Amino acid sequence: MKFLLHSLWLVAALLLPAGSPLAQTPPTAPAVGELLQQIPNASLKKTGELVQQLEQAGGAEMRPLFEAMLAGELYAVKESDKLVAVTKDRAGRLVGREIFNDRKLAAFASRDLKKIRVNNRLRSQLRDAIARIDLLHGSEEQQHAAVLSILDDLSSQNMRLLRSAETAGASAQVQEVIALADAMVQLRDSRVLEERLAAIEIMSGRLEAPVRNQLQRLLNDDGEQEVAVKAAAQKALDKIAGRVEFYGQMEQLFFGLSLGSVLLLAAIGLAITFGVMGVINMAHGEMIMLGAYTTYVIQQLMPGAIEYSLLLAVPAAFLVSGGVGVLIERGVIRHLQGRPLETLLATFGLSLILQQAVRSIFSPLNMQVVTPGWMSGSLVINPVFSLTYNRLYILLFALAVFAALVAILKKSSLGLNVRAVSQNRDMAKAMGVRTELVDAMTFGLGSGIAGVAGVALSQLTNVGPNLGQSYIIDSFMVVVFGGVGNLLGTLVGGFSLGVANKFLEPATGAVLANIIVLVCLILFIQKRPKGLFPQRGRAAE
Amino acid sequence: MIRIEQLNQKYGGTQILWNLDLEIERGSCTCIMGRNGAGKTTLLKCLMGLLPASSGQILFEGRPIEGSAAQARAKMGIGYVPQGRDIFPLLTVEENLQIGLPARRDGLRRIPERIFELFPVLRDMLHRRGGDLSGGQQQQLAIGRALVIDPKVLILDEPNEGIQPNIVRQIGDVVMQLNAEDGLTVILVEQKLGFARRVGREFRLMQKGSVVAADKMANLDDGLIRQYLAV
Amino acid sequence: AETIKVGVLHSLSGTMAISETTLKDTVLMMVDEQNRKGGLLGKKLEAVVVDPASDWPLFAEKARELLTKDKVDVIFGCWTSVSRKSVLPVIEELNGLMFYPVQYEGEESSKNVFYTGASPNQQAIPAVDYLMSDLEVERWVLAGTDYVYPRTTNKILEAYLESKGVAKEDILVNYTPFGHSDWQSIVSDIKKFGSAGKKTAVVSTINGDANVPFYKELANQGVSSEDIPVVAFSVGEEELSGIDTGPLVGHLAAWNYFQGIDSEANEYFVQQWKKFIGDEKRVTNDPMEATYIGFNMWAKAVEKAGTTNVDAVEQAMIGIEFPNLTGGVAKMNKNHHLSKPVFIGEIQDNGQFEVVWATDDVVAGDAWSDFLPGSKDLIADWTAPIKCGNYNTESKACSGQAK
Amino acid sequence: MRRDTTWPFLIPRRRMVDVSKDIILYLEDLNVSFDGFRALNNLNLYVNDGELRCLIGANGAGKTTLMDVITGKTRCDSGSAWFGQNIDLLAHDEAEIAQLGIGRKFQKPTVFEAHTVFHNLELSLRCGKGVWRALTARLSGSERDRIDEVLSIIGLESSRHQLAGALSHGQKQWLEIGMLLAAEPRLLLVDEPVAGMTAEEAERTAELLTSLAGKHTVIVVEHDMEFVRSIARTVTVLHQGSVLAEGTMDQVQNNRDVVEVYLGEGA
Amino acid sequence: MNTLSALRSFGQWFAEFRQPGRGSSWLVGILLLVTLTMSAANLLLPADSPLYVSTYTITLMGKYLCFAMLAMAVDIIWGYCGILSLGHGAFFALGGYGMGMYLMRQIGDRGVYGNADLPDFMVFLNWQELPWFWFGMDQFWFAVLMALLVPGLLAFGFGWLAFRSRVTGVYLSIMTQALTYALMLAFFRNEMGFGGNNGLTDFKDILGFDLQADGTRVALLLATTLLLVLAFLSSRAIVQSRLGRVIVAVRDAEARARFLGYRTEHYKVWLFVYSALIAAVAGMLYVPQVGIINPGEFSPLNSIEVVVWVAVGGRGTLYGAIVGALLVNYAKTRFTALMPDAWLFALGALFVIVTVYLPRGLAGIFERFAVGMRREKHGEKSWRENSGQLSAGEVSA
Ligand SMILES: Nc1ncnc2c1ncn2[C@@H]1O[C@H](COP(=O)(O)OP(=O)(O)OP(=O)(O)O)[C@@H](O)[C@H]1O
Ligand SMILES: Nc1ncnc2c1ncn2[C@@H]1O[C@H](COP(=O)(O)OP(=O)(O)OP(=O)(O)O)[C@@H](O)[C@H]1O
Ligand SMILES: NC(N)=O
Ligand SMILES: [Mg+2]
Ligand SMILES: [Mg+2]
Repeated sequence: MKFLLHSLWLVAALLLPAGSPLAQTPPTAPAVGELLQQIPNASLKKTGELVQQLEQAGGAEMRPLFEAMLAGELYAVKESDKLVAVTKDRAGRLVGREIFNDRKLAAFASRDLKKIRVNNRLRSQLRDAIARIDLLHGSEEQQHAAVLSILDDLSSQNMRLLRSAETAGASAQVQEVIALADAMVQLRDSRVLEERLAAIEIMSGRLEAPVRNQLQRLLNDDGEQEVAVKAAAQKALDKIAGRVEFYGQMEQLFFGLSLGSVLLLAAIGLAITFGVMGVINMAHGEMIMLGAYTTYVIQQLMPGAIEYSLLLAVPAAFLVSGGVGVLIERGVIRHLQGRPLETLLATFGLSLILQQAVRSIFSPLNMQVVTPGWMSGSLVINPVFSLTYNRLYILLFALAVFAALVAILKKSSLGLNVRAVSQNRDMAKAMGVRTELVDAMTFGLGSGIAGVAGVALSQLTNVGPNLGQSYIIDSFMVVVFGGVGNLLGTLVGGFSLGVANKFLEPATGAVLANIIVLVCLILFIQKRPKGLFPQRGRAAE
Repeated sequence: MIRIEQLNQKYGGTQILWNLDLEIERGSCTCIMGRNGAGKTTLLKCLMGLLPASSGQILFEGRPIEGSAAQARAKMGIGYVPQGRDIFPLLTVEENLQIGLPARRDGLRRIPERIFELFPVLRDMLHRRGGDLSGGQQQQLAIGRALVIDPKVLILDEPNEGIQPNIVRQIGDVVMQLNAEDGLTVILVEQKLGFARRVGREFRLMQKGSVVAADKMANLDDGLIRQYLAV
Repeated sequence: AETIKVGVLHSLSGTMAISETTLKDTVLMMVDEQNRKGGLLGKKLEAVVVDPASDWPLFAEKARELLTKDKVDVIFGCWTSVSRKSVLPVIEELNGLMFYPVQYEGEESSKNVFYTGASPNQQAIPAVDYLMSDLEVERWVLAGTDYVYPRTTNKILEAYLESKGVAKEDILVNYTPFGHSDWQSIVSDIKKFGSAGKKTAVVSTINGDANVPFYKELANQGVSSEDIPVVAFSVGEEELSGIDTGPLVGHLAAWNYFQGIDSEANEYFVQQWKKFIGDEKRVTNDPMEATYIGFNMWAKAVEKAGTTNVDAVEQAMIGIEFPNLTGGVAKMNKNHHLSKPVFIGEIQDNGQFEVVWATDDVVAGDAWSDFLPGSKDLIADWTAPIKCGNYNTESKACSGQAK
Repeated sequence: MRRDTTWPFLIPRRRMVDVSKDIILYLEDLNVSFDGFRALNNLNLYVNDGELRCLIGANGAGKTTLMDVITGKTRCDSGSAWFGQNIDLLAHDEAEIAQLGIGRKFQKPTVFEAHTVFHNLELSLRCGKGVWRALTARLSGSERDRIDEVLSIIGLESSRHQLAGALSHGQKQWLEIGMLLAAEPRLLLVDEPVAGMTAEEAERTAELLTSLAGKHTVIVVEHDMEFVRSIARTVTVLHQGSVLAEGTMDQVQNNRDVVEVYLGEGA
Repeated sequence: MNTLSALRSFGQWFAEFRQPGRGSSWLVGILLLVTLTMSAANLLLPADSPLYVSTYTITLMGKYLCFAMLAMAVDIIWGYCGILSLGHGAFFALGGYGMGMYLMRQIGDRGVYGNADLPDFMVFLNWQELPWFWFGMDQFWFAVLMALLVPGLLAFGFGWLAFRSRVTGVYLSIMTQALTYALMLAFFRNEMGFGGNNGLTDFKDILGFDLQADGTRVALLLATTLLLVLAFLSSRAIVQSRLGRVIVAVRDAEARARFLGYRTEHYKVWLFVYSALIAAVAGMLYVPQVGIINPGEFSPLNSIEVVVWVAVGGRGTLYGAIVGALLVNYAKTRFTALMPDAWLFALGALFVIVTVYLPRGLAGIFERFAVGMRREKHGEKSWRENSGQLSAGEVSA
């Protein structure tokens, strides 16, 4: 049967008119066609072998095939066993294209296609193959990445590849890594003491993991007799360790600030509804949750524009949560004027209702919020220190939200009115302040900001009915720690709790770090019973 | 200017004001007096709209206002200086003054100079928190604050409580000046006879929630005082 | 009674609703299906649903309510081990019957409970075998949520790995609290641990909600499945439906069922589920299959016993076989655990799993782990003459049964 | 951190104040500042036992702050404050100072709003203030009489079962004075007692305070000059945190400085 | 004028009547009557009798009463002293753990591993020996002592620190929340030796009586009732004594109370400890009846829920707290069975409606009912609104 198909294909290939894609860009060796032909029906193991043969036979031209395979876009048309790359378009249709020339094909029905299975092992094989191809033919960046990945496996074959890349005229950056690879090989293979010491000199202070590992192995190797080499290796390793340690601290600081920014975002809306207005707002978490769900809905509404969805989600979430906030204020909170403790009870009830409403409308499952490309991945500063983009953007975003809020409260009359109303409602009325409007606007603002926080959190964690509950306790803690009614306190409070947590964590583990921070918080409040930045003056007594 | 008819007010079950009638003429300076607990503060709060009346009518410039909220009354031109001053303690002096600006009918959005002319001390204190001022300064601020909304009627509830003598004098002068020069109608609750006599031109005596006597200040004699003010 | 009552004891609110609501719906679907087939013993089935609200004492209270007030004939319920532990005394006291459909740590076998989820030897051990043999993993991160299932599983795995000659310093164990959401430091540690030049894998017993932020952090810090694969025991299709799986392709999970496995029965089941729930995008998962098997086995056992009497059904259950959705046949063993096949799947970008490895044969669920010192001599056997859940093969007695 | 950690039942009952030198209050070199603002500035003040001393001074001169220091509410930056010869006030907290026999009426009347007038007075009675005592305390006949007596003095007999929260401003003033009386302190600090009272009432208050002098020592702060004149024997004038003048009413009234900063021309 | 003076004198009578807690002896009567009847109906009647009360109901009632006791503990400090504790679940749970440890030790070698020295969870996590803090817990008296001592000392330590430093208002509330949250995280840790997330369960008997037996369950219910009544009476005695008045005084004007010579921090500390002890007793009674104690009981949301019960019932009245706890928990039981998918809507709506329309909780209606004097009720309300303003300042300050 297989044989039959095979021969049929061969015949077909021969009979194909000149316009046939394969005929137009024929893979260099005739063997390639045959290998390709085998892929659709190969086992995973067999596919691995095929890939290896394809690389040898087809060389750089196989890159699009490998890429498609790696991305899981490689399919075979069931009828013909012809290989195509298939992706989904915005409308969710399956569109195919020729592998080797990118020509568009008609849309497919999923039942006509068979996916070419790829597993983990195959994927790393493909990646290696692509790296090898890129080393010679890729862009500078691809080359750089390729050389780095080769450091792990300095086989003579790979070294030959490096050589040819070098002669093909690599950039300085690539040259440098190639030199490093050379040094590593020298250290490994050379018998000449000077050469080896020179190699270690080059390796010293490098942060690439294979360098460290090689040096470490060398130190652990009892077979290594050369004392000078060992001493030099130790020195080099110490230097590396020093730098790694430094970047480790930097990383921790970033982690801490990032955690702090999350705390700040979660707490900042509460700093208004609770801190300024005095409403013990147990539904604050649910306002965050609504913001996150708004993000989800926006992404559902515009599946083609995921990249911009967050930009749209921020104002949308502000409006949704803010609107709900205004409704809550008008419907419930307003009736509790002067009974601040009772707001706890009502808003607790509201939080239950909102949670269950979300469960009824969206199902109790987590919703999938996609991370846009520009928020994925990380800013690599060096092999041991990189900043993840989502955290970085959220950190900046938190600061921006904070600044905007401070501006609103300081510059607009709303800020002044809110403070006046919270200090003496009757007197504010007597001065012509529309206290009801101010209340609604303020609560709306605090809720809206919580919604905006929800947009950010949707990029970090689950978008589900329990989202709000996981932040409510931390939020209150941050606001109180900073000093109720003081926005700057919330900022400092959030960041210091975040950083403290992250610096403790390596030593104690996440749970214990959390416990220690809580206990310290309790003790701290004994020293400063009104938080970090207490209200001063006799009026505060 | 202001006419109150058959006003009744209750704190829940306890009735405080009983069928109270009161008339204040435009440009007058009326002093309301009565014993502790007679209901003076309650009356002023009803007038300002901070307490709901249970029945009765309040006319301001001929229009009934008992249905409108306090903020609306402020915009109509009723300025209020409450007993105990009620400065916004955490706002600066400047902010305390700015609060009332949007309520002005003439659209002015700057603190009028006139206020600093009347109370120069406020200019020096502009950036200090209201709550940190001394009692006398707070009182001046409270009056200044009420003047910011450019009122037609100024209501003062015991403005001299806890104020040093020279400032009491000063406040008296200012009130008289406002009344005489700016033609502001003034309603003043005052316990101290001396001050009342000096500043007020009319008086109303209250007892147990009703106005029991009303006349020119000159006619406030010992008999009335003994009857309604002595313990 | 005119109907046979089926109690459903799954949280519909609180933290566990996210997982358990699906199982409630599954049971309702099974009840519907059975009724369409004419019910059982000529009677209709009637589901009694209560909400224990992710509150453990409430689980016990609700179990008691189902058994004494509603007089249900069987209960399908619980997800977390603590909820099961909470209802266990009640079920035993009132001689109820419960089917527990979730993978768990083992170390238990009750006369009144049938465990249709995987025990560690049906999930964890095969997964580690796969990583060791196929991916040549030499360094291990055992990351879990700090509760009994991960603790026990990791204890078992540590013992197992050590027995396979893995050095202590090649094992990193890490526990995090429930709902942990800030994984920056831990992922960074994993990265460091994995950069020592040996192939490293993460064995994750991280619970439900903590997974989304965990995988997001992995993806963002650039830990790809080729560098450091993660094999999870608590991440199924449903969990993936809440994650953008693009960056996770290639990470692994070990289960006894995947939605993507081709079989006629499975196709029918998936279609039936989508129709029942009214959502084309809803997925199926392993605990659903476990519920499905448990329910059908119970139905078979009731028919075999000709009654819903708990003791009769319990005895009838043992030895009952029912086809898996993935092909092959599941069998209820004497220890109240199932024999089932084990699959390792790789996450695909459509949120489904691609099976990359499967056991040749079914694996019998082990109530007592052979790798824990306290339990290696224990077995469970609910047939005569042993008839107990913790028979010590050394002392030839049932511990703790001296009533 | 507080310096003592002694439980009330370990403290010797009611230490007697030693006034053998006839001076009950020594305040020396007191300094208090708030955020750099000097509220009290090297203040020195001595008060004789049984005296009725009037304290006047501009708004913000530091009168209330001075009382805060005496009663332990505010810690001073430096200086010393002795009650009689033997008791260092700075070493005690508010409750202890109150138990030593210093009573205080606040500028803004403060009463227990959720309690009736009667219970407000009961709580003020001079008796053990420990937790256990409070639990077992029963009102004795003489205590009941004392409360009735105070009620009639402050004119609130008819309001005895009214909640204090519902009293008017002036009534609260009276109640607070009543609470002071019930506590029978050795030294009374009275901050602006007649604010918001009618002239008539002020007169009664004056009588009351005068009658208390002798057996008790009374320090009165007041801005109502008529009232001060009616009770004053010695008057101390504070200005910007220190004593500006001290003497009889006449002396003070004719002091140029005092007239300038406080009384104003023509007062 | 005549009506006025009549009103006045009525007001006087009412003010005296309204002394906290007075006139609520009926509650004790009803409680005793109901539980005794239920017990008799459970033990004496055959199971098929229409009047038979099932063991399920008995256990449920027992659980409610434990919650009622906890609610009362919260009310004593919140309603009367103005200390809003958002962490009282901590004391409840600690009491519960004390009892749980005792019950755990009573299992002896009847655990699944048959290890007489170690509880099951220790066996399978390879613990070699009993941690020191488990010693003596097999003695009932010692366990009870510990179950009181530990929460008592914790409350004392926390209160001593906090009240001495004059931590008040929301700062205090959030710190109590931090306390219980920290304890929750700690008890979740398996290294703590309290069974981690699973907690303690699978109890067999108490004082030698089989926990599964109807007789034991009835006895536990009766014991709970009795202790609740005792706690109620002693709390009422406290709030009616001068101590109670000092406490209310501290709530409304702490500085004033201090200047009258009251060491207010001592009052607060002792009251806090007293309240914590009641919570601990409630926890001790709760565990054998529900059969499990786990760190979830420390969850801050649980503690907040207790506050909600009190608010629903009416804070500042002891019977209100009890009624609130009973009502909300009964509603929860019913709703979770009647409308498992929508009960949160109902419960949430209940909370919102109670706050908006019943400012003083159920006790408010009751008082209106009992007194029948709407006017007086309003009189008080207006005052309360004012005092609300005061505490608003306290919250935002
Ligand atoms: N919030 C309140 N609730 C109940 N009764 C109140 C309330 N406020 C005031 N009262 C009562 O109303 C009466 C009148 O009080 P009001 O404050 O108007 O008196 P006043 O004439 O201003 O007295 P004063 O000169 O002392 O300021 C008093 O008897 C007082 O007890
Ligand atoms: N807690 C505080 N924080 C900041 N400043 C304060 C504080 N307490 C008092 N002051 C300031 O100290 C000064 C003295 O205040 P104090 O209250 O003692 O004055 P007083 O003499 O009692 O005035 P009055 O007659 O108005 O009551 C004032 O300027 C006041 O603003
Ligand atoms: N059994 C579990 N997964 O808790
Ligand atoms: Mg008044
Ligand atoms: Mg003063």
